[in-house]
Amino acid sequence: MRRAIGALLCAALATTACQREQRRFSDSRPRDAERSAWAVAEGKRLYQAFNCDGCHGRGGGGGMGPPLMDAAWIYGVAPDNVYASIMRGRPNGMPAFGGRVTESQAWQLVAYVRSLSGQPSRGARPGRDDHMQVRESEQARRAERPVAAGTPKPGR
Amino acid sequence: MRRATLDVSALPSLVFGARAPIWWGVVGLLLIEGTALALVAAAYLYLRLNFEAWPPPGTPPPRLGAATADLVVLLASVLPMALVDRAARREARRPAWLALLVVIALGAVSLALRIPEFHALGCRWDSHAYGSVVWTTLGMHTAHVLTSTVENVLLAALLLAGPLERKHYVDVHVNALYWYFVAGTWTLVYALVFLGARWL
Amino acid sequence: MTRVALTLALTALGGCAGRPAALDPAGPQAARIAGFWSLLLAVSIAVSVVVLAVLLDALARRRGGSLPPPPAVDPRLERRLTFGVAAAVVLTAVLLLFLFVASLRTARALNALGEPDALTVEVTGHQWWWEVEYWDSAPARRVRTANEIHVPVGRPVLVKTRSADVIHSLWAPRLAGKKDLLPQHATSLWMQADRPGMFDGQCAEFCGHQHAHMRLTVVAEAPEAFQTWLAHQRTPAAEPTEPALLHGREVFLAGPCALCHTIAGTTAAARLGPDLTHLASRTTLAAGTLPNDLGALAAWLVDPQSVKPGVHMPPAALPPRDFQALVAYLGSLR
Amino acid sequence: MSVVAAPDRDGEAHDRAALALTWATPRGLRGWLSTANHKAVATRYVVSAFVFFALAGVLALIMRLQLAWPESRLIGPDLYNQIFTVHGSTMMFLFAVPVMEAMGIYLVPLMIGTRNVAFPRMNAFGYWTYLIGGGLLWIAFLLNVGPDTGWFSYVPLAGPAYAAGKRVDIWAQMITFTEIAALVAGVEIVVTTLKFRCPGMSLNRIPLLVWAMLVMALMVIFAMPAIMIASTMLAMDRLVDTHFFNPAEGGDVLLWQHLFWFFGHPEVYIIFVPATGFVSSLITAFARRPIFGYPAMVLALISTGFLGFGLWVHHMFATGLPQLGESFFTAASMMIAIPSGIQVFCWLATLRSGRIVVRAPLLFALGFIALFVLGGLTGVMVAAVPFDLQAHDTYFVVAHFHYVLVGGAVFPLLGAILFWLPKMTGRMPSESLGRWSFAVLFVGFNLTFFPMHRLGLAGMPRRVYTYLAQTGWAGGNLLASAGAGVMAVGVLLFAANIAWTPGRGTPAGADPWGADTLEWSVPSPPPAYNFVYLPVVESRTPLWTTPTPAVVTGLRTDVPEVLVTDAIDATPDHRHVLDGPSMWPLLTALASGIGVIVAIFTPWGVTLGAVLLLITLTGWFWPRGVPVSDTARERA
Repeated sequence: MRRAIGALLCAALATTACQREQRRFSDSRPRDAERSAWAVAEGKRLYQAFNCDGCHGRGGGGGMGPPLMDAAWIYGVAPDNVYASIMRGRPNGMPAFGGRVTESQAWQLVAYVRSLSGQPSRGARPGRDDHMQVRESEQARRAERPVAAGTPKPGR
Repeated sequence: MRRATLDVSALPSLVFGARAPIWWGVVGLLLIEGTALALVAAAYLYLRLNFEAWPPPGTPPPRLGAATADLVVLLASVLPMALVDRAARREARRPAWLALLVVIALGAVSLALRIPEFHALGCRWDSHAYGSVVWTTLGMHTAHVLTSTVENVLLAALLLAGPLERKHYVDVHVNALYWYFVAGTWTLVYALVFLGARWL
Repeated sequence: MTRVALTLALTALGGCAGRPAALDPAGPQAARIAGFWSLLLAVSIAVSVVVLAVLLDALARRRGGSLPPPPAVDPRLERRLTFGVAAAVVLTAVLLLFLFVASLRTARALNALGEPDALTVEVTGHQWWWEVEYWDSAPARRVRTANEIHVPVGRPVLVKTRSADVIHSLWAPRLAGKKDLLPQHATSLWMQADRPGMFDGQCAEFCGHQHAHMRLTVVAEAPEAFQTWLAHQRTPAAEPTEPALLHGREVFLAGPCALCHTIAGTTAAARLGPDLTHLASRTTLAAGTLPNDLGALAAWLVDPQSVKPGVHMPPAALPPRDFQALVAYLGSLR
Repeated sequence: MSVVAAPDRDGEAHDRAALALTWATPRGLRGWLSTANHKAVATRYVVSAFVFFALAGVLALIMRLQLAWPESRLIGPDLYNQIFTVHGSTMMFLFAVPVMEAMGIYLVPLMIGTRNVAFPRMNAFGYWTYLIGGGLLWIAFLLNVGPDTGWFSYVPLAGPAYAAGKRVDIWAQMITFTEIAALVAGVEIVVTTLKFRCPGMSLNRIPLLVWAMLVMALMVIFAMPAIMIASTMLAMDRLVDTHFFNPAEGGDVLLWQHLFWFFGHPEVYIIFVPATGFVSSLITAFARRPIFGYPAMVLALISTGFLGFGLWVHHMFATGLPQLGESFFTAASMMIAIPSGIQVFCWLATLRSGRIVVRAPLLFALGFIALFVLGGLTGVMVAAVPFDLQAHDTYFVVAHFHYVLVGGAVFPLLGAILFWLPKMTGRMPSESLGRWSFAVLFVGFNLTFFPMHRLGLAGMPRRVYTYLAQTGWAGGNLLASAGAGVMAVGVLLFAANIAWTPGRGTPAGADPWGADTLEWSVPSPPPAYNFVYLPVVESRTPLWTTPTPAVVTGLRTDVPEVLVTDAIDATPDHRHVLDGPSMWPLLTALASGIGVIVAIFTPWGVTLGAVLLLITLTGWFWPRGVPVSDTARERA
């Protein structure tokens, strides 16, 4: 019965609020990771755990790999494009994580990578983490307007 | 049925100082704000224990220029506020708002000086724990100066043109108390934020 | 009235099934605290009995039914009561002082356990499992295991505790008090087992979704058995011989497992999850949540979220043949 | 004291009518929203607090249902974490402190012989702010955005790295609201008690309940800023990347625990001290004699107030603090048992030398003594470091603090509600229903929480959403869950008694219990102005020693005027006109509410709140209408 009241109020007030707080542990709709702050935070944990920051830099600042926090997108900003980049890899050094990263983890990573440049709603973007602070946290940054960048310069 | 009675109709209805309930109300506020400021200072000192160098490397100790000027301004402002206080006790309307305008001006100067003071800190609130606690301490005191100055403006407007009643002189009198607190705590915040970075 | 009878029956049923862990010590630390507890209990029972007796006595003397006007206070009784209350307060102060001294002595005894030949174990708390490391000057001889602390009987153990994320608290009630694991300050805990056995413990500081299933076991064994266990843990994983196990290892290395886990002797060396080199030698799975058998292992691998909702381990979406081979391989890691 | 002919009958009737007119609250919704009458605001506070108590009680039942048997799948960890956090936060911040302060705001003006609290409009502002805070927490909880890191929200779990989303921000902002409301009520009670006592009520004639409320209010003033600083720091860490609690950037996770418990422990004494005031009033009334050892009781209250600030580190014994520090705080934690002991011994002496009349309210006080002694003793146990290392964060501590909070504060509160219900509603509660509710509550309480001592020693930690079968905790948990059911029945019985009373209770008259303090000298329910003529007090038990006291005349009846007296020996000092009803307190509370809630989503919420506050506070302060105090009489 309490769930009914919750659902009713949820509809009445900002519905994005409860969407943001959804903790779907066994993820039936992994693509919705972007709207859940918990899933984006999991994506941030995996970004550091799987050493994505080794190439793309702490907080997406760039390094061997291209920066992820700026407006330039080489292979497109849409979730499916980012998902493809992760799972099938890209030329010039982006490995394919297809078999190694599971689907729900991948969608959490996609959600976090897009939040690096402020794509999903501000409420779902994570705050600072408990490490050395390299740059502003994802929620404090200005959202970038994505721009399709040209083909990558080889060997960058 | 004859009962003994205590006739109080002859008692005054306008009193100043610790006799007035509003005085105790403001003292209550000062105790609360004082405790909050003391706890932020305690947090400042507690966080100091986590650092070898204070301020941490890469952050210069804050420049003293603006803050010292601010100290002079605020301590100086205590004088005109004392005049406001005495005028209020005498229920002298003109001298009260004249002196209050001086206090407001000094308050405005102090607020203006806050901008260079925040720059003088040499770091952002999210640079490190030093930056966080220093910005919070300075921010809290700035909020006090702002609210007190706004209150002064309100009282001055009331003294100048408002439907003034005799009881409002008590408000002007106790407002002086709050200003003394704001000016007084600046010495603590100044010592902590601007000198603390050198001596601690 | 039946409900009262039912609950009373439950009291007998649920009540004293053996002594509670903290009062059934298996080590000097817990024994000292249990001794101190019995002193506290005795004092508390005495005080509460006296207070309730005085209360009931006062009630027994009650006289008025209606609300009579207040009587004049009898000065003689008042003086006697003043003396009584003063005596009670002094007695309270003395009792508290006595308990304080006893507490100091027990605390000092607890911290005096350290000796030169103490075994050092480093425990790092993670969100929802314990990383246990036996330090050694030579990196090759360092042993890393999870959720189980093997200790030799009779030898003091210094457990150096640290956290990799949030605050946890290491507590094995039958051996010693608890100590928080902080992400920043290194804390430590002295512990010693006087007799062999398996002593369960649990994380005592709320640490998130699976705080309830963050259990650990302290396995106390004879010093020789401990040394053989330690030596065995130092060896890399046994080379699989049967084709099924070989296939299982390939599935492990190619799939998501190698991204988080380590198996010494293979290319998998990630330290996000527990070290699985000797997984099968452990008594439990998933931080004390499941018994360590193939069925439980399969259930855990196919959907960890059903066992521990919120855990950071993803489900193994593998075709059945690969899955069976993986389970067989992991089961072979003695 | 001039002996002037007392106003005759129709003079008094005239004054009564004039006062009724002056102190009346405008009718209709606008009147209801703008009232500044301390009894109206306090009644709302008490009713709202008990609504939150019932809601949090339902959550407790759900938790007990989930823990009734091992590995239950009734509730998942995410929802369970929200439930125990909202249960704890609601009980501590939305029920316990507010209801004790509300009883103070209702009773203190009546007991010290005045007509309203010192700052009536600020009192209304405090209530509205509290209500917004409670609404924020519960609407968020029903929206699955309830906080889930415990009522104490330890960092780094509650920090930005491990608590995603807005859940902990909701908690931090709820703290801001409830603490503003608590501070407002604290200042109200301090100033009212010090400056508004009727003539003759010197410091040694203040009723013990008023002393308890004064000590509580002073503790509130010094304790609440700590939690406001801490929750603001946490909110800033989570929203604007400050590093107060970030270990990697010089912050410190223990800073949060120090700041929180520096508030946390005084908070539990803030809840307990007023309860001792209730017990003193109940025992005085039903033992038919003044309290034994009044000076000792007052000193005990004051020392409890001071000592309460000196022992917060006993919540942190397991964090590995230096040995010397732990021993100091063990000593301080044990020492505070002495003032509590003094109070219990004095109550027992009062009962022993009185002619006890057993009524339902007294049963709750007697139940309190039994439960509080047990709770106090387990408190002394966990005060000692060695045992605390075993008991900390286990169900032993859950049992301890429920014995001292439910046994030590809720039982006296329920007794006080039954005792003063005739005064508040004018009708007597049912005696048999009162006794039955006490009996069921007492049995249910012990059945629920006594087994938890054993569960804690058996190794069951706090805040676990389930446990394994082989842990052996199943029996104790099933018993506790059954006990919770019995307790729920007890609460329902009590609620039935409260609901039944206003309608069909027998009319109570001014003094149904023949008690000794001033509130029993005014009709029930008391008129808006409380006293037609303020009484003059000559002893500690005015109604018993001087049933028809001398009265104060000369206060104006055409303006809401009260007598302000000296703080020490209450000699009349001056006449003071209080503010009347106004909508501004509600509007100011809404303004600060909007600002604080918007601040969860964007830091600009603070500026929005500041601007709105500027407008509403100016509206509140700016005088309007006929200058009240400068009437013709004054100028003449």
